[in-house]
Amino acid sequence: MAELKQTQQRQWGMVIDLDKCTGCQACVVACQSENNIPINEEAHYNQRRAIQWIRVERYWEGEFPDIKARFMPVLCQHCDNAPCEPVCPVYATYHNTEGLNVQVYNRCVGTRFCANNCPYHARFFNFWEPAWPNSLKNQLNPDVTVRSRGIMEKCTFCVQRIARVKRKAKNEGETVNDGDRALSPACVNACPTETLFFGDFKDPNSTVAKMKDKETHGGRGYHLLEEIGTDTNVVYLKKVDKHAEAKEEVHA
Amino acid sequence: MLPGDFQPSRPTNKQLIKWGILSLVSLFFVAVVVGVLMFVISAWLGKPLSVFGYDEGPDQPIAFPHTRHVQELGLDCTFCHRNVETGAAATIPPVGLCMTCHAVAGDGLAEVEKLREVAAAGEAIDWVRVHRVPDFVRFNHSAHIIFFSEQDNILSSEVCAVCHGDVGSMVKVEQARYLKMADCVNCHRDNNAPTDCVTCHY
Amino acid sequence: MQEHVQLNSKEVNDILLKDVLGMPKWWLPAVLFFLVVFLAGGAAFGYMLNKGVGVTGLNRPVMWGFFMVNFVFWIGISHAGIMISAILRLTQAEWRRPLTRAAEVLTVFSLTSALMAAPLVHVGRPWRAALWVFPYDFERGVWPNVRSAFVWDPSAVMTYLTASTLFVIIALLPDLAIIRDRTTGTAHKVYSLLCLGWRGTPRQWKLQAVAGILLSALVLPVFVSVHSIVSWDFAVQVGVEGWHSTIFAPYFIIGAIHSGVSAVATVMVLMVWLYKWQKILTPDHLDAIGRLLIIVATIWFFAFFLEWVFALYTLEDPELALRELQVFKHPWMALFIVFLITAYFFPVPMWMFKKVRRNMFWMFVTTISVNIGMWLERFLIIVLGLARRQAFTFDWGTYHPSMIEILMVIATFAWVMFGMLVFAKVFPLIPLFDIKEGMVGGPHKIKIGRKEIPASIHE
Amino acid sequence: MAGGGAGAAVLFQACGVPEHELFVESSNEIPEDLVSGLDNWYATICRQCSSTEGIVVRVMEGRAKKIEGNVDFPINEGAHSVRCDAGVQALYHPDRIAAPLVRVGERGSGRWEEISWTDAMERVALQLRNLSNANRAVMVTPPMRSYSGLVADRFMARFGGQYLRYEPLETTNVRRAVKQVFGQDRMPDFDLGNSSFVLSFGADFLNTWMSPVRYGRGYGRFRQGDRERGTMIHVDSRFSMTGANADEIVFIKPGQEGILALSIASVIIDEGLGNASAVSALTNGGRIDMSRFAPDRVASAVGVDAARIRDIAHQFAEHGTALAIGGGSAAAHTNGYFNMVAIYSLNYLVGSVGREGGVNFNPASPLKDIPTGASFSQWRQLVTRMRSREVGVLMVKGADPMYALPGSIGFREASFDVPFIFSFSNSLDDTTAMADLVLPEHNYLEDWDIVDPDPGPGYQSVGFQQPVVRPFFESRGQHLGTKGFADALMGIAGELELDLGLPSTFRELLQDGARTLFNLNRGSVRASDFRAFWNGALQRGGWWDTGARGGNRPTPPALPANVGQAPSFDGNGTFNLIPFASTSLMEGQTADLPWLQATPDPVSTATWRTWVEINIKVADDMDIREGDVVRITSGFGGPDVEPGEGVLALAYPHPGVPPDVVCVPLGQGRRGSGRYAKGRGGNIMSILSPGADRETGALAWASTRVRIEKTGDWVRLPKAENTNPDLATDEGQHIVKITPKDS
Repeated sequence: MAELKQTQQRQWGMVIDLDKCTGCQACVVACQSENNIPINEEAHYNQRRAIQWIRVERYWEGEFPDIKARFMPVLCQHCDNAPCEPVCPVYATYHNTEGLNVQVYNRCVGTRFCANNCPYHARFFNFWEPAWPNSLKNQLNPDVTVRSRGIMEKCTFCVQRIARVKRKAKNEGETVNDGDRALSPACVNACPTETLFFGDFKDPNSTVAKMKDKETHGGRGYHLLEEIGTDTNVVYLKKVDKHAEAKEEVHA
Repeated sequence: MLPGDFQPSRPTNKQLIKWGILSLVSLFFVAVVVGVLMFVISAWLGKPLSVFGYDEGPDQPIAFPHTRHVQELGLDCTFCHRNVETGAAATIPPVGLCMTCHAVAGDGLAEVEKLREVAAAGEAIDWVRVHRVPDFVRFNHSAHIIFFSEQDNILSSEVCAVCHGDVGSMVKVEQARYLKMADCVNCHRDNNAPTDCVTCHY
Repeated sequence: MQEHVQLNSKEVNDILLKDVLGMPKWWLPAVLFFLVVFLAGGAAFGYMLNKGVGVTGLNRPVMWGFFMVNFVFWIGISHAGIMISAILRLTQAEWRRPLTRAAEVLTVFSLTSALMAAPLVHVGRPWRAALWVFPYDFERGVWPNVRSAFVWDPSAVMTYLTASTLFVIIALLPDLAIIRDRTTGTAHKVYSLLCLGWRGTPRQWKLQAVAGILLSALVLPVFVSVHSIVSWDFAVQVGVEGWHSTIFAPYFIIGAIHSGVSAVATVMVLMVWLYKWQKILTPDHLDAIGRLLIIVATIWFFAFFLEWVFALYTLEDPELALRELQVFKHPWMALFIVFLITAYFFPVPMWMFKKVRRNMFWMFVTTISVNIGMWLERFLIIVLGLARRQAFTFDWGTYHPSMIEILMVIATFAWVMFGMLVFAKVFPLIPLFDIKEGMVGGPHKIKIGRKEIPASIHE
Repeated sequence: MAGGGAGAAVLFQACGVPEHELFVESSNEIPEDLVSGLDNWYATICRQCSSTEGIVVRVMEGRAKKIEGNVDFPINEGAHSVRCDAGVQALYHPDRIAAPLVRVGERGSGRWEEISWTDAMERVALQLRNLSNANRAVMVTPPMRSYSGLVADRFMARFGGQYLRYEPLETTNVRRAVKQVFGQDRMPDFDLGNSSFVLSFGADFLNTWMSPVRYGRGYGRFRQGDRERGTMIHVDSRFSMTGANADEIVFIKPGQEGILALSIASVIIDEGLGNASAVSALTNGGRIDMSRFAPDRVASAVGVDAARIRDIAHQFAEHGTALAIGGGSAAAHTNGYFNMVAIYSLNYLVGSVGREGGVNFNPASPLKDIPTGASFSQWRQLVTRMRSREVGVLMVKGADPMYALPGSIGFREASFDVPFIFSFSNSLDDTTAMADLVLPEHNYLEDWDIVDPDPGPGYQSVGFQQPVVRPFFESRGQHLGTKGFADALMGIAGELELDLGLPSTFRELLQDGARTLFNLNRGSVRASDFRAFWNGALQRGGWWDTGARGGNRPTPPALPANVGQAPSFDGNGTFNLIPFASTSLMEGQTADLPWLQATPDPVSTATWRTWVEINIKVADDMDIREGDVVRITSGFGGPDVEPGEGVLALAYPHPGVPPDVVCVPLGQGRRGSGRYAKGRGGNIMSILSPGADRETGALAWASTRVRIEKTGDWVRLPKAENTNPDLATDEGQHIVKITPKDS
């Protein structure tokens, strides 16, 4: 992995500032709309099979009246040492040269091995055939494969947008611009509070690389479940709560 | 268990004939199964075998002769398939584009009359698809056209033949290349194009 | 052996071929019953194929449930065959003789059951499972991922299945010739074909014996690898803390032997009850199995204990959470208690008593109990490993099997019973030649300490 | 290929695998030739909710695919709310009405027949023409600050009927208070981004209140901008999403927000922390005795510690720029207007009126003819008129009063006394279902308009809405399909030979408006000729002038002498009921869209159903578990809801709700609105008490007291959170890491 990381040209990643996230769910629906995610019906929630490539988790802290709710957007962390990758028997998921953890739908047989092994629960299985009324199919994004049942799916960092921008840049002889909104995933563009930042960690001038550099060295940056050693490409910035007790940081 | 229990006997002539016929019948049966399997497998891997007309292109609602338009009139591919240099799809021209010429040209030809009827009714033509990749494949025409035309320093319309064969000489368009994944991947390897799955599948 | 009734060849033939050449009254209804149950499971599978995996109770995060539990369970049962035939053969345990075939046949059918459960039934798109099981995909340059334990699973299981089938066939040849000689018409022709021209010449006997020993030796690594690989399905998962343990391979193998040998004992009791073979399957055999089981069960329990020590020693939150879930949370708590009692604390003390070891009924009860316990063990490892309270308590989930899953699990049991019964109708379930061979050598005994135990003969 | 496909198909047909899975692995049935074309992004305006957000819509081969925020547009600056994205589902909704419908069965029976537009317009015109008195026509729309609103306004003005604007959770009290305190007709802009302290009362402004995306933009900068991290204290009687994001949430007894604000003011005044001139002005030169609001005297009444009140007052006064915002349930009491006056007056004390980081004022729109009408609350009079058959024709557009008016007002029952109701609507919502004639309108993605954002960004701005796709039902021909509301109304006016004093078509009207802007020759779009201006404005999605800011800083008016009244409550129970707008469904306007139904509530994460938030300990005492069906009764109800029957909702034991409060989201419990909304959950509005604000008469929708009882049924509450009874907590902070200091 380390060699691959050095030779690859790009390293797409995200920075999520938890101090800004309000839990408004705009990213969730934006993702749903962009990526042809099936409608999560009531039964899907009851069966715990709802599909949300990005989801906002809410954790309680304390008791009434000193109660706090913490919001946390969680999506595929595109780990460099992804636990999901080595377990897939058919190579339906693998790491590409741009740091993306890719899911190849047509290859997937649906063993769900990867989903078990994902510490972030970022992988979603199509237990049912997705059903849209015919007229709603007009809205489906033609750039994204419509997954049938029996297939694992997860956040792709909107790879179709990256591909489109890269193709356009190549055809027109330009370079891929870090701040290009056409490049950013749908969730990043939707976020009202600018909680999410997307870019190339390999490009030292990109916003995310600068933020990562600044925040992971003594700042608020951390990786989710860092102790597992998955080496994720999503950097979270700690929530600031001036009433919180200063927690002792344990670094291994 | 005593040794010598088993006494093999010589078959009679009658038995031999019976067995002979039986084996012939089973041989025939096996041959049929193998033939069918070969057809299915070859169809699976590439184009169907060229028997019973399985390799021919489909009949179109209006018999559009590419030969006439390309070879005799010298039209460029991109004249009708306008989107091919800029977009994912080459796009079939709308009826209106046909009518720019056929409003006047081609009087008396049965197929042109059909076209005019369709145009007058304001309908579209349900062309039968010849080349098709599955839904989970994101093929982009523009990327390929630009790559080959720059690499080989040729016109866009000369690139089309790489995959589609010499459509200009086809009366009925047929699939020239297998267009299976192996075909794509081999070509990508030969041309140093990315073979990352996510190039085409997302 | 002490209570061994001396039989002559004819009596052995009569006893063991009675139900091959004839048909007990209960046979047809029983076989039909199991067939119907199996077909009901097949119908459930058809329904699932049509509707999708959604008809199961699986969810996020419990993506593996009854099917995977069943897969591991049947792989475990299958370890009986090699344990009895190969290991006991190589260690020259005399008492194995009447049990070998039943154990091997049980292996074959439980392996097919396992194969049904894992690659075929439980994947989302079974029609594409070939991509996983067979690396046919030359042209695209995309091969199966050899890093995945799931690629090694089918190959290990298939190798094991092939070896076990060969084992059964080789041991069957002399017996088939005997049946051939006692049948007429079509049956005669079929048996003639099947026995591959066995004439009982010294050369054939020699080859058969050598093949048996060779297979025994060659299959041993497979025996170890199959369940190791199955355990890797779990042990390599860093994402599931409860599974991520180095003890898993030996723990799974010894657990498999525990459940497998118990299952053989159960089958043995059933053979005595159903086919009245008490003259051949004597309490001596049960006694021997019972002693073996005490050892196996205790090693298994030690491995189980070690796994807990490994888990608790680190005092990591996720591990503690899993153990808490297993031991203190309803309804898992009840399952855990049942598991402990049935898998160890009930049977093992019982086996300490000679009276129990030599009693058909009590051995039946205790060995069945072991398998109930071992099924629960797999359930508690697999499902609770996934349903554990983990860092993302927001996504914490639970699991309830659906009727479809329950039906399909029952169907695999019916399939094994159906297979065994049909096999017993067509072939002798106890190797005639082996029994006779044992008789030729006579009941040898050797003294170890103060004890006299049945000795082996040289083949 | 064919052979293989066919072979496999035959093979799997027997197993029941749908053939298409073997072949294309997709249920996307759009012909590929159509979908793989070029995409375009068109700028327009989102009309899914009342805040005006600029959006760009991705259109491919005539189909709208994706909605994103318009980066240029000043209100939302490229972001958008959860509701915006679902606009495409409204456009392609399977139950959208595709042609004018006329009722054939009993009223409300749901039997309809399609008729042509010509026929429909003639029928409407006939009904209007036959009215004995023009005053007997009533039109109800949501507040529309747009040219559509202008057409409606002009139509009713010229025709002579009554024009009512309706919003389910009224903002009348806030707007009246803003008028009183700041002397403004328009909602001001709150400059959160530059503020260092925000004190909010009841307003769920990050979620649903007023212009949440704009506030969200500001909130992001407020938290982690280029200045010091701001502090936010939220005062509320329920645990709202905004409260969850505050640094401190202060739970207060319902309706006491104004008194708390006055108490804070009294501390500031007492300790001389505030702006002296403002103090003097507000207290009318000391004539208003603020000492009766001293923390020690009001602490027990408002339910907040005196020390804490002082602490809040200190924080409020001692931060550089502090901002006080009020609204939502704080404004929905019988003393709501006074609450709002007290709260907004606080801004004067710390001098944050009309300055950066404070309250900024929106200037008047450059388009003078856009109506500024706010919601109007004369529903009781209207019902009386309907009952006495004084209303002959009821016209409804995009509003659903039969759904969201309290049942006790009896609007739905009274509608049986109205001879003719017609409705402009996309879907058969509750009101439309009772209509005699349904005129299907264009979706906003198919229609033109010019919109005046309210609240605006603090400077003049205008949003241009353009059709990004051709009408979806265009294929049904010109006699069927849908029509734009304004076009249709102008058509009816034509039938009636009514002179609206407007150009003949709506588009010309819009172009006249645009010409006004063009002639200003300033702002974001300037062009040498009008055509270029028009195209430029459409391309950018609007016109705005950052230089044209709000007028003079207002001087503080004295507090009304009777400010500080206690609220009164009505109902038969002990729990204060606080209804709240759902994050995704708002007050039910977007309940028909499956994406929004499936969007989890931020705090409870519940979806698809109506739930009731009860304090977790209280629920425990009452032996109520999550998913228990509880009956909520208030003693009120309408003809449809027997008072004893109440509303059924699923219990959600909530760790953050005060023990004496229950909260229920709005949006569900609809009788119509298509397959995704119909018959789902309960409508809490139906059992509200008809209480009203003493001053403004606005509906006091948070002043009902209810009783909660278990029915014994249990239904699983569909939610994104785990289904186990344990609360999702992160004890070791493994997931959400917290740091006490900003880095």
